[in-house]
Amino acid sequence: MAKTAHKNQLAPGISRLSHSKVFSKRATYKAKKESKPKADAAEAKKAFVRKPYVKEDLVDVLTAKKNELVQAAVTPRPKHSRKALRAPKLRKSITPGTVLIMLAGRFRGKRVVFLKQLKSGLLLVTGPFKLNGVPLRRVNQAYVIASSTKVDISGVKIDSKFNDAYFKHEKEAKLKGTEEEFFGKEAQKKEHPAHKLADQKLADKDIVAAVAKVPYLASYLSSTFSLTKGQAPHKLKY
Amino acid sequence: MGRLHEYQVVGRRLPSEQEPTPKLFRMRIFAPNQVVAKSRYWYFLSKLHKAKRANGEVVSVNEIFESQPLKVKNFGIWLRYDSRSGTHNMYKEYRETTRAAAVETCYQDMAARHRARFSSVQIIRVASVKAADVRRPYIQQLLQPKLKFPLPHRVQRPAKKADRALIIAKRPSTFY
Amino acid sequence: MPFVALFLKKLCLYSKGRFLGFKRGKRNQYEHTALVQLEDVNSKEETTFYAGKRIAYLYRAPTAKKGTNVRCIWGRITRSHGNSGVVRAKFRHNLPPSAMGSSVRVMLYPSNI
Amino acid sequence: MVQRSFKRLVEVGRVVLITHGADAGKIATIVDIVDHNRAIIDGPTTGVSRQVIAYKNTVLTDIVVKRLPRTIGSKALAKFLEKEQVVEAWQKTAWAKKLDARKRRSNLSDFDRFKLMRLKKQQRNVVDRQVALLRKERA
Repeated sequence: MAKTAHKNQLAPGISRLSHSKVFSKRATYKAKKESKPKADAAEAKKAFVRKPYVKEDLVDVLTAKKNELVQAAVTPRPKHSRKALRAPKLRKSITPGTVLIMLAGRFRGKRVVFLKQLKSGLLLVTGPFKLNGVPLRRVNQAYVIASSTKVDISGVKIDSKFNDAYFKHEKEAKLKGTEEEFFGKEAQKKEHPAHKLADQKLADKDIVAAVAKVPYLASYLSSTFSLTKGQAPHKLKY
Repeated sequence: MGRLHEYQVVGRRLPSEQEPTPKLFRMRIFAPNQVVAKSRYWYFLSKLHKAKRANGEVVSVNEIFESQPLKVKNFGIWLRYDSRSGTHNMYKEYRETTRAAAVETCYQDMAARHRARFSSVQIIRVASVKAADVRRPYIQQLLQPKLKFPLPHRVQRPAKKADRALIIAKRPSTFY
Repeated sequence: MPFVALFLKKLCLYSKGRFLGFKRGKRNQYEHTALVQLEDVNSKEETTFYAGKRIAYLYRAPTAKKGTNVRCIWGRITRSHGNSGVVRAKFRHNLPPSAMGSSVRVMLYPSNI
Repeated sequence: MVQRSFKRLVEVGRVVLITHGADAGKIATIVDIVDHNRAIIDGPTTGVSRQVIAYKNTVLTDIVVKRLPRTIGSKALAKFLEKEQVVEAWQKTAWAKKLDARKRRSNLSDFDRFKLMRLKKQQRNVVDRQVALLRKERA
């Protein structure tokens, strides 16, 4: 078997060789990729049963230079990634209550209120729905301009149930290949789940109240952002 | 060449048995830095006395700063320069705030008017001149008690390149 | 804002750029890098805002695909080019030379403001 | 001789607007003239330190501090400027107001721009209505 990094450690946990060095030494990219299904490999392992010792075998074993347990053929396995998934850092300009301008997607141009960052690093925002039709939603901060305007939501409590799992799509039953799909069964429009509607209302209530305190803020949030002629985005302040 | 500074360089011949305490020579030199100042010192000293770098030493080099760098003065500069056909002496006047600045404009002036480079110009003397003693008309005209003049043709340019427009609707007004 | 523009206000979330040509030397041309002049940008310092931004070249094709005749080549702004606000951009597929002089859309994302 | 047609002249006491460099946008006073290209300026009340500056980097304004002695010191100059109310006079000019408005405009946030748009709409509403009324009366 090819060398692994673990055999060449300077100190426990510290590899003598860099990742790229190890990669080139292992040279797994040289080995031909076998299209053997994984199940076979498992079977082969199972089939290998240690024989009871016989005298000749013992001699063989003692005189053998290589460990017979070592497999002759190298089947490259994808290396286990040691990188942990970490959420990207929140931009300094984004704090709870910041009015964000959405730059892409269905709600592009809309101005929304930032609530908090979720574990995945996505931002939890809300329109509020009543003002501009943007529901509670996750967005990537790369697709958002942080404005200097802030809605005072210090008194607003954000329900902890709004996590990444809450926004996951429910899997639909696979229609592909079935007769139903082929014969064009009327695609029925899915209703927005009632509990989410209620959640939206509850979550927005305090925010809408906070927005109403500042003159023009409500109509500001319900309007959309757009560049006009002569407005260079790099010269604008947001 | 960077901006000029004025240095005071003091040096002497190396002490010997015949001359245990040689005479010190002091010189005010205009040069971009101390290294050039020392070099120019030996250049001038070897012309004036029997001394050179091999048998001499520089005792001290220090910069002379202008005492009033925000006061305009009239400087007279006596100089000698080698033209293509011979050596000439000259007297020129400049209106500047420091001696070093006056010498710098002098070098620029010499290069512009007479194609004389730094190496062929030797500054002999620099002195601040009283208004009454100013000889040259181009300086005299600036010495009127109530001096006033217009800026007849000005094109205003934006300070930053970012503010510069490639196409403008109006011709710039150059008059005020 | 002009009076008419109020009524014709269209959602515009990109600024315009002009595809000038490819990166090149005196004799060689490198089609993998396009040069783009950004609108209202005329100094090198200003281009920093646009570094990394997505850029799209839209064009019309004779046959419709997915119900539209408009097609798009996406790219990214990689760095500035020269001192006058021109930038270099790399596209998924190199831009066709016929696109020289046409305008491209410079998106506001990925944003860092 | 000074021609009459030129309104702004380089002279001791002339207030200039600095257009380039670190002090760009500030005003200062000419204290002494070096030559046809440069002058010494000072602005003790506007945060401009005494310096030699090229006319190229300034614009002359209409304001002149009258009877200002040549090479006046900073402290005495400050007194002159306060007595003549130079800064106030400058701020009153349409030019200064325009510069100030331009600066403020460029510093407006997105929300500020929106509010400005709304207020302008309101203003337009009032003005247009009045104009329409007057037109009706005329007709």
